[in-house]
Amino acid sequence: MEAEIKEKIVSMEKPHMEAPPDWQPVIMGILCNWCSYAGSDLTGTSRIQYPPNIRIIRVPCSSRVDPWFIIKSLQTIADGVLISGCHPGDCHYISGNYYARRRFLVTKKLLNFVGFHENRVQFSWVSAAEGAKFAKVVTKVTEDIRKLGPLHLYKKENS
Amino acid sequence: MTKLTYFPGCSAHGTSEEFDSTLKLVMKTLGVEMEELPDWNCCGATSAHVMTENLALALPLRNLVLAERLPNKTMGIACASCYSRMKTTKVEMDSHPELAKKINSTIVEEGEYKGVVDVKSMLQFFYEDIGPEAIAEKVVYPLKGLKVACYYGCLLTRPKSVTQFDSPEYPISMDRIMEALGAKPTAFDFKTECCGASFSISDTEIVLSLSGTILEMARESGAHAIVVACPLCQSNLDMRQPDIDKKAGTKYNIPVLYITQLMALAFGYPLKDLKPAKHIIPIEPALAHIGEEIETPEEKKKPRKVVEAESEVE
Amino acid sequence: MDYTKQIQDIAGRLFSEGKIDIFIGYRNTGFDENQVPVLIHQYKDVDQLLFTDKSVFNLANYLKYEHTRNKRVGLIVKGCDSRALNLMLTESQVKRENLYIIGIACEGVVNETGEKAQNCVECMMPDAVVYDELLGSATGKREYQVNADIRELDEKTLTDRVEYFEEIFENCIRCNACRHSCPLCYCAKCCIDQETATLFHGANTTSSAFHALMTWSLHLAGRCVDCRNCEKACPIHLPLHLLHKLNEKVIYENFQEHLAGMTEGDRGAFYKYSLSDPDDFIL
Amino acid sequence: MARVGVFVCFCGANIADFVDVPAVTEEAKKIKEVKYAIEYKYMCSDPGQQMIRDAIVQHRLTSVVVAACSPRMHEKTFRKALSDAGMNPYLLEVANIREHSSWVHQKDKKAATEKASDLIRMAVAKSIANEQLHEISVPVTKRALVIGGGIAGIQAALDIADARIPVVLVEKSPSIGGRMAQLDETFPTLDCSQCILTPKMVDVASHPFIELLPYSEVMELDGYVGNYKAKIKRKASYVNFDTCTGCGACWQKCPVKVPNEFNMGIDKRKAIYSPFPQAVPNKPVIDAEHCTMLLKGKCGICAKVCEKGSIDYTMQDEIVEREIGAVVVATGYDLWDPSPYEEYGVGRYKDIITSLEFERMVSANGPTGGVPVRPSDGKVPKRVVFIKCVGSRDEAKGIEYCSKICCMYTAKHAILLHHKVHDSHAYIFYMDIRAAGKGYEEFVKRAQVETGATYLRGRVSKIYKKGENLMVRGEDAQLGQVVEVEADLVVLATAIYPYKDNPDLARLLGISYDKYGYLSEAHPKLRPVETAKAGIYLAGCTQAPKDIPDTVAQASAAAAKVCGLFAGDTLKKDPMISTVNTEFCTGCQNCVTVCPYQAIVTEEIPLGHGSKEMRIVAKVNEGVCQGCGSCVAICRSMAIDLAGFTDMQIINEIVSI
Repeated sequence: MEAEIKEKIVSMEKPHMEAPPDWQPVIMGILCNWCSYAGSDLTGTSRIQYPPNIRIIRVPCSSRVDPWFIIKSLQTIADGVLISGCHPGDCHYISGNYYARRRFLVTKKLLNFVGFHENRVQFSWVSAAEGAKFAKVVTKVTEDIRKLGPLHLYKKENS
Repeated sequence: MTKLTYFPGCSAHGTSEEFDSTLKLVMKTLGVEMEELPDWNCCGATSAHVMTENLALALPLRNLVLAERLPNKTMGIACASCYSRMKTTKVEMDSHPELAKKINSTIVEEGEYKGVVDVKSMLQFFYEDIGPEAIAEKVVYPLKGLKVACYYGCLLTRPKSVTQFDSPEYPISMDRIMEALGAKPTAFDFKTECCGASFSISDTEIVLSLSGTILEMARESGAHAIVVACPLCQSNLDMRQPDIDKKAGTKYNIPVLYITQLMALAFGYPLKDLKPAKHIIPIEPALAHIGEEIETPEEKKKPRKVVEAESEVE
Repeated sequence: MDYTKQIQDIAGRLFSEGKIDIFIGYRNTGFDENQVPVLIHQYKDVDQLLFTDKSVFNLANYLKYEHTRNKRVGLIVKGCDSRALNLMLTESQVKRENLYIIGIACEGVVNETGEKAQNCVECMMPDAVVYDELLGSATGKREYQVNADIRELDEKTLTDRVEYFEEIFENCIRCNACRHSCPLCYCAKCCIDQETATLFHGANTTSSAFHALMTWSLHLAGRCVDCRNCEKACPIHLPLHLLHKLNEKVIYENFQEHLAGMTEGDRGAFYKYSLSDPDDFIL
Repeated sequence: MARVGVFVCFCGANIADFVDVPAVTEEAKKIKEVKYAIEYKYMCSDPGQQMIRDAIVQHRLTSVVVAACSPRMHEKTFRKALSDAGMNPYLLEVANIREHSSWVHQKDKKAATEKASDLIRMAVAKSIANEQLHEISVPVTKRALVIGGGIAGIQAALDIADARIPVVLVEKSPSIGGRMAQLDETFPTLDCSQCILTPKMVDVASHPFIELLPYSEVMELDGYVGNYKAKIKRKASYVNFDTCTGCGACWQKCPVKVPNEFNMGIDKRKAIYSPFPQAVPNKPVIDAEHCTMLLKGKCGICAKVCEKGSIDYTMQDEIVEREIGAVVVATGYDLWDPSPYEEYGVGRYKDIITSLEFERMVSANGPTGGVPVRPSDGKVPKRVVFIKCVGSRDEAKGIEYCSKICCMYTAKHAILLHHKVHDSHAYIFYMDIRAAGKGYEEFVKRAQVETGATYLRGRVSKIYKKGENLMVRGEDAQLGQVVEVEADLVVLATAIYPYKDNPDLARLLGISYDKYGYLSEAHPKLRPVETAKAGIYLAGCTQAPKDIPDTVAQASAAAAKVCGLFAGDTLKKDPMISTVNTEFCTGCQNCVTVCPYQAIVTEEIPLGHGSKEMRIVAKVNEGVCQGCGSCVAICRSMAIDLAGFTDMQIINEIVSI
C-alpha cells in the first residue's frame, strides 16, 4: 500500500491535485494521412470500439508534426498527446517518419525532463491495415493518461 | 629469425617421420626456428568429433592454450587433420565466447584461452609467411623436368569458412611453391578429391576406389609424382597403391612425396635425407626425370577468354 | 591564458594591410575587471583589445547583425564559439571569405565568482575548429560527459522536477535576451514572437515562458555549442543550459552525436537520420 | 468575418444511431463563426449536395464543414459540390464523425455525441484558416527519352512515336538491337530472332518521330516530371555518319583485330567495325582503344580506302541537350560471371562456355556459321551437357533469385543442338523446370520428346578433363546416385544480372535500385512500370529478369504511361504543397537538406527594397513538391508553410476545443 502511494507520488506531476469525479481525459491525436489515419478509418469500418477521449487531427505525414504542436496541445485542452505515423520504411514520402522519429524522441525526453510524465506524450506506428492496432494503442494511451489524472502544468490561463 | 611453434601430431612421429625430418631441414634452410609444443596432446581427429562435440573442442583447445604459453604468435601444424581440428576449434572459440568459456572450464588447470596464437598448416606457412619468391632464392638444385601433381586433400583448404586460405575447390599455393622449386605442376583436377582416409581401416574397398581415381587422374595429367602436405594422404596414396593395382589391374608406380621432401632436395640436401626407404613406391625413378626438357604444346596457344585478350596486328 | 599581445598584433596587422573593416574582440568594461565585446573599426583602437580567461562572450553572435553583414570581419573564437561559427557557415549566415578568424586553443574561462566556468570544466572540444591562425596549443577532443546538473536532476522525482522547473518558467520575464545573445538564433523573424494570437501569446505568463523556452531549446537541439552566452545574458540568471544539455544528452545517447558544428556541412542531429535510430519508445 | 456552414450527415443509421445528430447540429450553431448548420440523411446524395450548394449562395458562406464519413471517402465529392456553387473547393473541411465516432463508440452515445461536436468544432476552426487554393498545372515537354536500344527500348520508342510523340532513343553501342539481336531462334515458337527484330529496328531508324542517338550515353538528367533536361554524350565515332554509305571497305581493309563483343569474343572484329550485318544504323565506328592510328598515329588505311572521305580521326565526344517530359529506362541485362564455380573449371577449360556463347554459335549469322563447335579444337560436339541455375538460386556462390528464362532457353538449346547436329545428345542438369507461360510447358515437353535429351535432376559437383573431353560429375537426385557424363562441350546457363553501371545510372536519374542493381519499381504489384520518381518508367530486364514477351509487354505499358502523362497540355497537380515566405526565410537551407524529392532550391533576392546586396532564400519547385511537410516542421523561422495543412490551420484545430 505504502509502496503504491510512493509509486503514485513518483509517477505523478502533482500528486496533491485530485481529479474531479466526472473527469474525462482529453487526448490530442495527430495522425499521418497515408497510414495511421487510414488505419483509424479501418478501425471504424470494422467497428472496433475504443475509448472516446481522443480528438483526431489529420496531417499529411508524421514529419509534418512540429514539436510545438505537442507543446501547444499540452498547454491548452489536452491531458495527453498521441502521434502516429507509418512504420519505418513505409513512409509515403520515403523518409519523413525517420526525421520525425528523432524529433519525437528528443521532445518526449525534454518534456519528461521538465516535469511531464513520459506517458503524457506517446507515439505509435500504425499502418493502413492495422485497424485493430490503432484501437489497442488508443485504449492504452487513454488508460495511461486516465491513471495520471488531469494535466495542470503550464496550462494557458486564458483557455 | 622467425620463430614457429611446431605441432607434429601423432603421424609425424610415426608413419610420416620423413615429413617431420625433411620439414626440420627445410625450416633450417629457410631460417625458421621451430619449437615443438611441449606436452602436446592428440587433436582428437577423427574419432572425437564423431562422438562428442565438447571433447572434439576440448582436446585441440588444450593444445591452443599450451601454445599461448610460448612467445611465438604462430603454430605450424604438420598434419592436415590436426590442422583442421585446431583451426576449427580456434574459429569456434573466437566466434562463440560463451562456448569458449564452457569448454575452457573443462581444462581450467591449463589456463585461460586468449586466442592470441594463429594456427597454420605448414603449406599455409610456406605460402603466406615465407612466400614462393623467398623459397626460390634458397633453391640450389632446381627440380627442372620433374612434373608433379599437387594433391591438397580435403582438409588443407576446406571448409573455407574455417581455413580462410587459398581456394577450396582449385587451390594453387602448392603449385606455386613447386614452380618456385623449378618443378612443373600439372593440370590436375583432383587436387581436393577425397582419398578415403577415414575409411582407411573400416572399409578399405572405398579407399581403393577413391585413391585409385586420384592416382589415375594424376597419371592422366602426366605427372611423374604426386606431392602432398598431409601424412594421411601420403600413406593412403602410397601404401595402398599395390592393392589398388592388384584390384584394378593397373600399374601406376607413382611415388607420393611430401612437399618438404622436394623442398629439401631443391635446397641441396642429399637424396638419403629424404629417407627413400620410407616409401612403398620407390621415388628414385620419378626423381630421375629432373633435368629433362618438358614439351607443353598447350602453353604456346593464346588464351581464348575475351577479357584478357588484347589486339594483335597482322 | 593571455593572448592580448598576439591579438593586438594580429588585429593591427589586419587593419594596416587593409584586410578587414571590423575587428570583433574584447575590451575592459572600464569599471571592473570584467570584459565586454567591442567592435573596432580602425587601427588606432587595437590597443583596447585584450584576451584573458575573462573573455567569456561568444563573439560569433555579432556576425548575425546588420552592421557586420557583408563586411570583412576579423574575430576571436574559442572552441565553442568556433563551432557556433561553423554552424553559421553551414547554414550560410556568413561568408567564410569575409572572415579572418583567430582561433583559440582555449584553457577555459572563469565565471563571475572567479573559478573555472562549468561549461569549461566539462568542455569536450576546447580548440577552435575553424580559424585562419590558432593561438595556444591544441589539446583535441575529449570524451563526452553528462552535465553535472543534469545528472543531479535526473535523480530527482518527477514531482520535484516539476517544482524546480515551474519556478524557472515562472521567473522568466520573456525579455528574449537569451535569444539575442545566441549566435544560432539569427532568424529575421523568430517564431516565438510572431504576433498571431492563437499561435502564441506574447503575454508574459508561465505558460508562454514554458512555450517559448521549450520551442527555443528544441530549435537549438543538436546545434547548441554550450557557449552559455544565453545564460550570461539572462538578467535573472535562469539555468538555461539545462534544456540544451538535456537535448545534447538525449541526442548523444540515442544518435551517438555530440559536439555540434565540428565540421562545416554538418547541420546537426535533426537534419539527418539513421535507419537504426531507436524505435522502442514507439508503440 | 468568417461565415461557416456546417452540414451534419446521418449517413442513414450509420451515424444517427450512435450520435445524437440534432444535438450535434445545435452545438455547431453555438460556434460564433457558424452562420448556418443543418443535418440531413445522406449529405453525399444529390439532394444533400444541393442543400450545400444552396446554403453557400443563400448564407454567403466563406467556408463549409461537412460532418460525415472520412474525408478519404467523400472529400472529393463535397469539394465538387463547392466548386459547382462557385466556391473554391479547398474551403471545405470534413469532420469525420462516422469512422472516428459513431462506428467506434457504439456503446456510449453521449460520449460519441460530444466527440462528434468537438470534431466539428475543430473542423470549423480549421476551415476558418483555409485559403483559396488552385490546382497547379505544370507545363509538359512532349518528348520522351528512351535509354537503351534493346527490344524493350525499341518497343517503347515505337509505341510512343506511333502516338505522334517525339522520342529520343539513346543506345550506348554502335547499333540498336541489344541482346535479342544476338539470339538465334526464340522460344516457345522457334521463330528466328533476327526475322522479327530487324523490321522493328528498321522502323526505328525510319520513324519520323524517333531521333536515334547510337553510340551515346546519358550523362545528366535535371528537372522534374514533364520538364526534364537531359545531357547526352555522343561518343566520337570518328566516322561521319552523314556521308558514310556503310559500304564496308574500311572494315574489310582494317588490319587490327579485336575480340568481337557481339559474338561473345568467339571470333574477331576489326578496330573499325559495325557490330553485325543487320546493324541499325549500319555505319561503322572506330574503336579508339584499339585503332593504331588513334593510339600510335600509324596506319590510316580506313581513311585511304574510304571513297567518301568519311573518316575523321580528329572527331571529339560531343554533348547534346534535349528537353524531355518523360523517361523510359530499358538498359537490359548482363551475364553473371560464373568464375566462382571453380569446381567446374570455369576459365580453365575452353570447352565450357556460357549459354550466350552457345547461342552465338548456333545462330545462322554467328561466327561458326550456325554449327556449334568446341572452342578447343573446332570439332563438332556430339555430347553436350547443359547445366542450369549456374549462379541463379544459389545463395552460397551466386544469387538468390531465379533468372526466369534459363529453363526455357536451355530447352530451346537442346532443340537447336538437335537440329544442327542430328546425331548429338543433350544432357541437362536442372533443379526444377519452371515453364510458366503460354505454350512454355508444351515447349519443354517438345524438347524432351523431339530431341530425347536426358534431363537429370540435380546439381553438378565437379567437371574435370579426361583426355580430350570433360567429365561432368553430378547427382541424379531422382535415382539418388552420383552420375558422371562424358561431354564434348559444357554449356552453363549463367544467371541474368544487371549491368554493373546500373546503380550509377539510377543515381544520375534519381531513382532507387535493389541490392543487385536492378532498378526498383514504385510498387511490386500495382505500379510495376513506374519508378518512385514521377515521369520515369522502367521496361525490360533492367527491372528484373524477363523473357521477350514480358519485356515487350512492359515496354508497351511504359509507353502507355508516357502517352497518358502527355495527354494534356499541362500536368494537373494537387495544390497542397509547400510555399516559402521569403520575408521570414533565413536561407539556412535545412529544408533543402530534408526534402525527400529535392523539390527545394535556393534563389538570390535583394536584401531589401531596391538594395544591391543579395541574400539567399529557399524556393519550392511546385512541380516536384509532393506536400509531405517535412520542410515545414524543421523550418525554425516558420518561413515555409504547407497549403491545406498550414500551422495556422492545425493550431486552430488544437486550440478550438
